Amino acid sequence: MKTELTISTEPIDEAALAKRRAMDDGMGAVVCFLGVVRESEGDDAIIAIDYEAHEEMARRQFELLFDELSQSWPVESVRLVHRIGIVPVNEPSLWVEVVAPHRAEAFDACQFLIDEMKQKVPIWKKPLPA
Amino acid sequence: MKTELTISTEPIDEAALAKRRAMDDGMGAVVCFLGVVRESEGDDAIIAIDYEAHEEMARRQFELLFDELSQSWPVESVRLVHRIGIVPVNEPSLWVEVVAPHRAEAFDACQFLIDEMKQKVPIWKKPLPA
Amino acid sequence: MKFWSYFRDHAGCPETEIEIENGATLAKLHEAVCEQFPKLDGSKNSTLKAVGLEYEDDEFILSDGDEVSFFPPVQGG
Amino acid sequence: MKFWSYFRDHAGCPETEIEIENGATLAKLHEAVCEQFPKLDGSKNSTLKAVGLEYEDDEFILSDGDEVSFFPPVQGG
Repeated sequence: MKTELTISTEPIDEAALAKRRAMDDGMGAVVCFLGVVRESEGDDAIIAIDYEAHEEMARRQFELLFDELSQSWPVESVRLVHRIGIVPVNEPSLWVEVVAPHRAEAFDACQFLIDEMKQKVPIWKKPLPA
Repeated sequence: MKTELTISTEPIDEAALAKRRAMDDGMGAVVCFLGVVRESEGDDAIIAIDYEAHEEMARRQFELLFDELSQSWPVESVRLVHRIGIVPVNEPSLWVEVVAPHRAEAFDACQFLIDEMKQKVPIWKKPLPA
Repeated sequence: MKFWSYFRDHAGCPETEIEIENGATLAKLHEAVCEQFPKLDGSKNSTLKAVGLEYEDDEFILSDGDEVSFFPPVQGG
Repeated sequence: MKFWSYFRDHAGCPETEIEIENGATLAKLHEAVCEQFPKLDGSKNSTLKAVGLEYEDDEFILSDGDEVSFFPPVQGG
Protein backbone atom coordinates (compact mmCIF):
# COMPACT_ATOMS: atom_id res chain seq x y z
CA MET A 1 0.00 0.00 0.00
CA LYS A 2 1.28 3.47 -0.88
CA THR A 3 1.10 6.02 1.91
CA GLU A 4 1.77 9.70 2.07
CA LEU A 5 1.62 11.66 5.31
CA THR A 6 1.96 15.42 5.69
CA ILE A 7 1.88 17.25 9.01
CA SER A 8 2.44 20.90 8.32
CA THR A 9 1.36 24.44 9.13
CA GLU A 10 0.69 25.11 5.42
CA PRO A 11 -2.93 25.44 4.28
CA ILE A 12 -4.26 22.26 2.68
CA ASP A 13 -4.28 22.53 -1.12
CA GLU A 14 -7.01 20.13 -2.24
CA ALA A 15 -6.65 20.89 -5.93
CA ALA A 16 -2.92 20.18 -5.89
CA LEU A 17 -3.52 16.95 -3.98
CA ALA A 18 -6.16 15.84 -6.48
CA LYS A 19 -3.85 16.63 -9.37
CA ARG A 20 -1.03 14.49 -7.93
CA ARG A 21 -3.23 11.42 -7.58
CA ALA A 22 -1.98 8.47 -9.65
CA MET A 23 -4.15 5.41 -9.41
CA ASP A 24 -3.89 1.98 -10.93
CA ASP A 25 -6.35 0.91 -13.67
CA GLY A 26 -7.79 -1.68 -11.29
CA MET A 27 -8.96 0.94 -8.80
CA GLY A 28 -12.59 2.04 -8.91
CA ALA A 29 -13.16 4.14 -5.80
CA VAL A 30 -11.71 7.24 -4.21
CA VAL A 31 -13.07 8.55 -0.90
CA CYS A 32 -11.87 11.91 0.37
CA PHE A 33 -12.67 13.48 3.70
CA LEU A 34 -12.10 17.07 4.72
CA GLY A 35 -12.37 18.06 8.37
CA VAL A 36 -13.06 21.77 8.57
CA VAL A 37 -12.82 24.10 11.58
CA ARG A 38 -16.32 25.14 12.71
CA GLU A 39 -17.34 28.49 14.13
CA SER A 40 -18.01 27.09 17.59
CA GLU A 41 -16.55 24.66 20.10
CA GLY A 42 -19.29 23.55 22.41
CA ASP A 43 -21.20 26.76 23.17
CA ASP A 44 -18.35 29.14 22.47
CA ALA A 45 -17.79 31.09 19.29
CA ILE A 46 -14.24 30.75 18.02
CA ILE A 47 -12.18 32.25 15.24
CA ALA A 48 -9.66 29.44 14.84
CA ILE A 49 -8.20 26.32 16.38
CA ASP A 50 -4.54 26.12 17.29
CA TYR A 51 -3.45 22.52 16.68
CA GLU A 52 -0.44 21.13 18.53
CA ALA A 53 1.18 17.84 17.58
CA HIS A 54 3.79 15.60 19.16
CA GLU A 55 4.93 15.35 15.60
CA GLU A 56 7.41 12.50 15.75
CA MET A 57 5.05 10.32 17.74
CA ALA A 58 2.13 11.35 15.50
CA ARG A 59 4.07 10.11 12.46
CA ARG A 60 4.80 6.83 14.21
CA GLN A 61 1.17 6.36 15.25
CA PHE A 62 -0.12 7.16 11.76
CA GLU A 63 2.34 4.60 10.40
CA LEU A 64 0.93 1.95 12.75
CA LEU A 65 -2.62 2.81 11.67
CA PHE A 66 -1.68 2.64 7.98
CA ASP A 67 -0.21 -0.83 8.61
CA GLU A 68 -3.37 -1.94 10.35
CA LEU A 69 -5.52 -0.53 7.54
CA SER A 70 -3.50 -2.30 4.85
CA GLN A 71 -4.05 -5.61 6.63
CA SER A 72 -7.83 -5.18 6.74
CA TRP A 73 -8.67 -3.72 3.35
CA PRO A 74 -7.29 -4.05 -0.22
CA VAL A 75 -6.46 -0.36 -0.37
CA GLU A 76 -4.02 0.88 -3.01
CA SER A 77 -3.15 4.17 -1.41
CA VAL A 78 -3.77 6.39 1.59
CA ARG A 79 -2.82 10.03 1.67
CA LEU A 80 -3.36 12.12 4.79
CA VAL A 81 -2.63 15.76 5.51
CA HIS A 82 -3.06 17.23 8.99
CA ARG A 83 -2.57 20.94 9.23
CA ILE A 84 -1.20 22.14 12.58
CA GLY A 85 -0.75 25.56 14.13
CA ILE A 86 -3.55 28.09 13.75
CA VAL A 87 -6.32 26.96 11.40
CA PRO A 88 -9.04 29.60 10.89
CA VAL A 89 -12.76 28.80 10.90
CA ASN A 90 -13.98 27.45 7.53
CA GLU A 91 -10.53 26.11 6.59
CA PRO A 92 -9.67 22.40 6.61
CA SER A 93 -7.41 20.93 9.28
CA LEU A 94 -7.57 17.39 7.91
CA TRP A 95 -7.64 15.87 4.45
CA VAL A 96 -7.75 12.09 4.00
CA GLU A 97 -7.91 10.15 0.76
CA VAL A 98 -8.33 6.41 0.32
CA VAL A 99 -8.10 4.70 -3.09
CA ALA A 100 -9.39 1.14 -3.39
CA PRO A 101 -10.84 -1.24 -5.98
CA HIS A 102 -14.40 -0.89 -4.68
CA ARG A 103 -16.56 1.64 -2.92
CA ALA A 104 -17.45 -0.18 0.32
CA GLU A 105 -13.84 -0.86 1.28
CA ALA A 106 -12.78 2.69 0.47
CA PHE A 107 -15.50 4.12 2.74
CA ASP A 108 -14.81 1.63 5.53
CA ALA A 109 -11.05 2.13 5.48
CA CYS A 110 -11.38 5.92 5.42
CA GLN A 111 -13.73 5.94 8.41
CA PHE A 112 -11.55 3.45 10.29
CA LEU A 113 -8.53 5.67 9.79
CA ILE A 114 -10.25 8.80 11.08
CA ASP A 115 -11.84 6.99 14.05
CA GLU A 116 -8.50 5.51 15.09
CA MET A 117 -6.62 8.76 14.53
CA LYS A 118 -8.97 10.47 16.96
CA GLN A 119 -8.04 7.87 19.60
CA LYS A 120 -4.34 7.50 19.04
CA VAL A 121 -2.54 10.24 17.18
CA PRO A 122 -1.09 12.82 19.58
CA ILE A 123 -2.57 16.03 18.23
CA TRP A 124 -4.49 18.49 20.41
CA LYS A 125 -6.76 21.44 19.82
CA LYS A 126 -6.76 24.81 21.50
CA PRO A 127 -9.81 26.82 20.40
CA LEU A 128 -9.15 30.55 19.96
CA PRO A 129 -12.23 32.45 21.21
CA ALA A 130 -13.89 35.01 18.94
CA MET B 1 -30.34 21.98 1.50
CA LYS B 2 -28.43 23.19 -1.53
CA THR B 3 -28.18 20.75 -4.41
CA GLU B 4 -26.32 20.78 -7.67
CA LEU B 5 -26.70 18.06 -10.25
CA THR B 6 -24.72 17.69 -13.45
CA ILE B 7 -25.26 14.95 -16.02
CA SER B 8 -22.91 15.56 -18.89
CA THR B 9 -20.49 14.00 -21.33
CA GLU B 10 -17.73 16.38 -20.17
CA PRO B 11 -14.85 14.94 -18.11
CA ILE B 12 -15.27 15.58 -14.37
CA ASP B 13 -13.08 18.46 -13.21
CA GLU B 14 -12.45 17.77 -9.52
CA ALA B 15 -10.23 20.78 -8.97
CA ALA B 16 -12.83 23.16 -10.40
CA LEU B 17 -15.54 21.56 -8.29
CA ALA B 18 -13.41 21.89 -5.14
CA LYS B 19 -12.71 25.53 -5.94
CA ARG B 20 -16.41 26.35 -6.29
CA ARG B 21 -17.32 24.92 -2.87
CA ALA B 22 -18.80 27.52 -0.53
CA MET B 23 -19.63 26.18 2.88
CA ASP B 24 -21.14 27.78 5.94
CA ASP B 25 -18.98 28.40 9.02
CA GLY B 26 -21.05 25.85 10.94
CA MET B 27 -20.03 23.01 8.65
CA GLY B 28 -17.22 20.72 9.73
CA ALA B 29 -17.22 17.80 7.31
CA VAL B 30 -16.92 17.26 3.58
CA VAL B 31 -17.06 13.76 2.11
CA CYS B 32 -16.28 13.29 -1.59
CA PHE B 33 -16.58 10.11 -3.56
CA LEU B 34 -15.18 9.41 -6.99
CA GLY B 35 -16.31 6.36 -8.92
CA VAL B 36 -13.68 5.51 -11.50
CA VAL B 37 -13.92 3.16 -14.50
CA ARG B 38 -11.87 0.00 -13.86
CA GLU B 39 -9.91 -1.98 -16.43
CA SER B 40 -12.23 -4.99 -16.26
CA GLU B 41 -15.92 -5.81 -16.08
CA GLY B 42 -16.30 -9.27 -14.59
CA ASP B 43 -13.58 -11.29 -16.34
CA ASP B 44 -13.33 -9.11 -19.41
CA ALA B 45 -10.74 -6.44 -20.07
CA ILE B 46 -12.31 -3.20 -21.20
CA ILE B 47 -11.07 0.15 -22.46
CA ALA B 48 -14.07 2.25 -21.46
CA ILE B 49 -17.68 2.22 -20.38
CA ASP B 50 -20.36 3.85 -22.47
CA TYR B 51 -22.95 5.28 -20.04
CA GLU B 52 -26.50 5.87 -21.22
CA ALA B 53 -29.01 7.87 -19.20
CA HIS B 54 -32.73 8.47 -19.40
CA GLU B 55 -31.68 11.94 -18.52
CA GLU B 56 -34.95 13.61 -17.69
CA MET B 57 -36.05 10.74 -15.48
CA ALA B 58 -32.57 10.53 -13.94
CA ARG B 59 -32.86 14.19 -12.90
CA ARG B 60 -36.26 13.56 -11.38
CA GLN B 61 -35.03 10.48 -9.49
CA PHE B 62 -31.95 12.30 -8.18
CA GLU B 63 -34.26 15.09 -7.01
CA LEU B 64 -36.37 12.57 -5.06
CA LEU B 65 -33.23 11.10 -3.48
CA PHE B 66 -31.93 14.55 -2.53
CA ASP B 67 -35.29 15.24 -0.83
CA GLU B 68 -35.11 11.98 1.05
CA LEU B 69 -31.53 12.68 2.10
CA SER B 70 -32.37 16.16 3.37
CA GLN B 71 -35.08 14.68 5.58
CA SER B 72 -32.72 12.17 7.19
CA TRP B 73 -29.52 14.16 7.73
CA PRO B 74 -28.66 17.80 8.51
CA VAL B 75 -26.72 18.18 5.29
CA GLU B 76 -25.93 21.67 4.00
CA SER B 77 -25.19 20.76 0.44
CA VAL B 78 -25.02 17.89 -2.02
CA ARG B 79 -23.29 18.14 -5.36
CA LEU B 80 -23.31 15.27 -7.80
CA VAL B 81 -21.81 14.90 -11.25
CA HIS B 82 -22.46 11.83 -13.41
CA ARG B 83 -20.52 11.69 -16.62
CA ILE B 84 -22.30 9.89 -19.45
CA GLY B 85 -21.19 8.74 -22.89
CA ILE B 86 -17.82 7.06 -23.24
CA VAL B 87 -15.72 7.20 -20.06
CA PRO B 88 -12.23 5.68 -20.49
CA VAL B 89 -10.63 3.38 -17.92
CA ASN B 90 -9.02 5.30 -15.03
CA GLU B 91 -11.33 8.31 -15.46
CA PRO B 92 -14.17 9.11 -13.06
CA SER B 93 -17.80 8.58 -14.08
CA LEU B 94 -19.22 9.79 -10.76
CA TRP B 95 -18.34 12.54 -8.30
CA VAL B 96 -20.42 13.09 -5.17
CA GLU B 97 -19.84 15.63 -2.45
CA VAL B 98 -21.75 15.98 0.82
CA VAL B 99 -21.17 18.87 3.24
CA ALA B 100 -22.52 18.55 6.77
CA PRO B 101 -21.84 19.79 10.30
CA HIS B 102 -20.26 16.51 11.42
CA ARG B 103 -18.37 13.61 9.99
CA ALA B 104 -20.71 10.68 10.69
CA GLU B 105 -23.71 12.26 8.97
CA ALA B 106 -21.64 13.30 5.97
CA PHE B 107 -20.38 9.73 5.48
CA ASP B 108 -23.81 8.20 6.04
CA ALA B 109 -25.60 10.59 3.70
CA CYS B 110 -23.00 10.15 0.97
CA GLN B 111 -23.22 6.36 1.12
CA PHE B 112 -27.02 6.47 1.22
CA LEU B 113 -27.08 8.60 -1.91
CA ILE B 114 -24.79 6.28 -3.88
CA ASP B 115 -26.60 3.12 -2.71
CA GLU B 116 -29.98 4.55 -3.70
CA MET B 117 -28.70 5.93 -6.97
CA LYS B 118 -27.57 2.45 -7.94
CA GLN B 119 -31.13 1.19 -7.38
CA LYS B 120 -33.19 3.99 -8.84
CA VAL B 121 -31.49 6.37 -11.23
CA PRO B 122 -31.95 5.24 -14.85
CA ILE B 123 -28.36 5.11 -16.05
CA TRP B 124 -26.87 2.05 -17.72
CA LYS B 125 -23.40 0.82 -18.60
CA LYS B 126 -22.15 -0.71 -21.81
CA PRO B 127 -18.56 -1.93 -21.35
CA LEU B 128 -16.35 -1.45 -24.41
CA PRO B 129 -14.06 -4.51 -24.72
CA ALA B 130 -10.30 -4.00 -24.99
CA MET C 1 -43.45 3.28 -25.06
CA LYS C 2 -39.73 3.86 -24.77
CA PHE C 3 -37.13 1.14 -24.41
CA TRP C 4 -33.75 1.83 -22.78
CA SER C 5 -30.33 0.15 -22.64
CA TYR C 6 -30.32 -3.36 -24.11
CA PHE C 7 -34.13 -3.45 -24.08
CA ARG C 8 -33.83 -1.17 -27.09
CA ASP C 9 -31.84 -3.86 -28.91
CA HIS C 10 -34.22 -6.59 -27.79
CA ALA C 11 -37.21 -4.60 -28.98
CA GLY C 12 -35.40 -3.56 -32.14
CA CYS C 13 -36.53 0.07 -31.72
CA PRO C 14 -36.14 2.89 -29.17
CA GLU C 15 -39.84 3.66 -29.05
CA THR C 16 -43.23 2.64 -30.34
CA GLU C 17 -46.93 3.32 -29.81
CA ILE C 18 -49.16 0.67 -28.30
CA GLU C 19 -52.95 0.62 -28.25
CA ILE C 20 -54.52 -0.97 -25.20
CA GLU C 21 -58.05 -0.92 -23.77
CA ASN C 22 -59.14 1.93 -21.55
CA GLY C 23 -58.32 1.51 -17.84
CA ALA C 24 -55.68 -1.15 -18.45
CA THR C 25 -52.91 -1.60 -15.88
CA LEU C 26 -49.18 -1.39 -16.40
CA ALA C 27 -49.09 -5.20 -15.96
CA LYS C 28 -51.49 -5.56 -18.86
CA LEU C 29 -49.34 -3.31 -21.04
CA HIS C 30 -46.28 -5.35 -20.07
CA GLU C 31 -47.97 -8.51 -21.34
CA ALA C 32 -48.94 -6.83 -24.59
CA VAL C 33 -45.38 -5.59 -25.06
CA CYS C 34 -43.86 -9.02 -24.42
CA GLU C 35 -46.22 -10.50 -27.00
CA GLN C 36 -45.23 -7.92 -29.58
CA PHE C 37 -41.49 -8.07 -28.69
CA PRO C 38 -40.86 -11.68 -27.60
CA LYS C 39 -37.18 -11.02 -26.83
CA LEU C 40 -38.27 -8.86 -23.89
CA ASP C 41 -40.16 -11.75 -22.30
CA GLY C 42 -36.97 -13.29 -20.84
CA SER C 43 -36.29 -10.17 -18.78
CA LYS C 44 -39.89 -9.85 -17.66
CA ASN C 45 -39.23 -10.25 -13.94
CA SER C 46 -36.36 -7.78 -13.82
CA THR C 47 -38.03 -5.13 -15.99
CA LEU C 48 -38.32 -1.69 -14.39
CA LYS C 49 -41.35 0.34 -15.43
CA ALA C 50 -41.88 4.07 -15.35
CA VAL C 51 -44.74 6.30 -16.40
CA GLY C 52 -43.43 9.73 -17.27
CA LEU C 53 -40.50 10.25 -14.90
CA GLU C 54 -41.80 8.11 -12.00
CA TYR C 55 -41.55 4.43 -11.24
CA GLU C 56 -44.95 2.78 -11.10
CA ASP C 57 -46.00 -0.71 -10.11
CA ASP C 58 -48.05 -3.28 -12.01
CA GLU C 59 -51.37 -2.04 -10.58
CA PHE C 60 -50.93 1.45 -12.02
CA ILE C 61 -53.89 2.37 -14.26
CA LEU C 62 -52.76 3.85 -17.56
CA SER C 63 -54.33 6.88 -19.19
CA ASP C 64 -54.47 7.93 -22.79
CA GLY C 65 -51.14 9.42 -23.89
CA ASP C 66 -49.05 8.12 -20.97
CA GLU C 67 -45.40 7.83 -21.88
CA VAL C 68 -44.22 4.52 -20.51
CA SER C 69 -40.56 3.43 -20.22
CA PHE C 70 -39.35 -0.13 -19.82
CA PHE C 71 -35.74 -0.82 -18.92
CA PRO C 72 -33.37 -3.30 -17.26
CA PRO C 73 -31.90 -2.80 -13.74
CA VAL C 74 -30.02 0.48 -13.52
CA GLN C 75 -26.22 0.63 -13.22
CA GLY C 76 -25.19 4.19 -12.51
CA GLY C 77 -21.98 5.12 -10.77
CA MET D 1 9.55 13.58 30.83
CA LYS D 2 7.65 15.64 28.33
CA PHE D 3 4.27 17.20 28.91
CA TRP D 4 1.94 18.04 26.00
CA SER D 5 -1.13 20.21 25.45
CA TYR D 6 -2.61 21.60 28.70
CA PHE D 7 -0.52 19.17 30.74
CA ARG D 8 2.36 21.52 29.93
CA ASP D 9 0.46 24.37 31.60
CA HIS D 10 -0.52 22.19 34.56
CA ALA D 11 3.08 21.08 35.03
CA GLY D 12 4.37 24.59 34.39
CA CYS D 13 7.07 23.30 32.04
CA PRO D 14 7.30 21.38 28.75
CA GLU D 15 9.83 18.88 30.08
CA THR D 16 11.78 17.79 33.10
CA GLU D 17 14.04 15.00 34.35
CA ILE D 18 12.81 12.61 37.00
CA GLU D 19 14.93 10.17 39.03
CA ILE D 20 13.21 6.97 39.99
CA GLU D 21 14.46 3.61 41.28
CA ASN D 22 15.74 1.01 38.87
CA GLY D 23 13.06 -1.28 37.40
CA ALA D 24 10.19 1.04 38.28
CA THR D 25 6.99 0.83 36.24
CA LEU D 26 5.26 3.58 34.31
CA ALA D 27 2.57 3.57 37.05
CA LYS D 28 5.24 4.32 39.65
CA LEU D 29 6.57 7.18 37.55
CA HIS D 30 3.04 8.52 37.16
CA GLU D 31 2.66 8.67 40.95
CA ALA D 32 5.99 10.44 41.33
CA VAL D 33 5.00 12.96 38.65
CA CYS D 34 1.64 13.67 40.28
CA GLU D 35 3.39 14.29 43.59
CA GLN D 36 5.83 16.70 42.01
CA PHE D 37 3.14 18.39 39.83
CA PRO D 38 -0.07 18.20 41.89
CA LYS D 39 -2.14 19.91 39.17
CA LEU D 40 -1.69 16.79 37.02
CA ASP D 41 -3.30 14.59 39.65
CA GLY D 42 -6.84 15.60 38.67
CA SER D 43 -6.34 14.21 35.15
CA LYS D 44 -4.68 11.05 36.39
CA ASN D 45 -7.28 8.63 35.00
CA SER D 46 -7.39 10.19 31.56
CA THR D 47 -3.63 10.60 31.17
CA LEU D 48 -2.12 8.94 28.09
CA LYS D 49 1.43 7.67 28.52
CA ALA D 50 4.05 7.02 25.88
CA VAL D 51 7.65 5.85 26.07
CA GLY D 52 9.53 7.09 23.05
CA LEU D 53 6.95 7.07 20.25
CA GLU D 54 4.83 4.18 21.54
CA TYR D 55 1.94 4.02 23.95
CA GLU D 56 2.75 1.87 26.97
CA ASP D 57 0.59 0.71 29.85
CA ASP D 58 1.12 1.05 33.58
CA GLU D 59 3.03 -2.25 33.87
CA PHE D 60 5.75 -1.11 31.47
CA ILE D 61 9.21 -1.31 33.13
CA LEU D 62 11.25 1.83 32.59
CA SER D 63 14.92 1.87 31.68
CA ASP D 64 17.54 4.50 32.25
CA GLY D 65 17.19 7.31 29.74
CA ASP D 66 13.64 6.48 28.56
CA GLU D 67 11.86 9.52 27.19
CA VAL D 68 8.37 9.47 28.61
CA SER D 69 5.45 11.63 27.43
CA PHE D 70 2.29 12.34 29.39
CA PHE D 71 -0.66 13.99 27.71
CA PRO D 72 -4.44 14.39 27.76
CA PRO D 73 -6.80 12.58 25.35
CA VAL D 74 -5.90 13.36 21.77
CA GLN D 75 -8.11 15.52 19.54
CA GLY D 76 -6.82 15.35 15.99
CA GLY D 77 -8.99 15.98 12.94
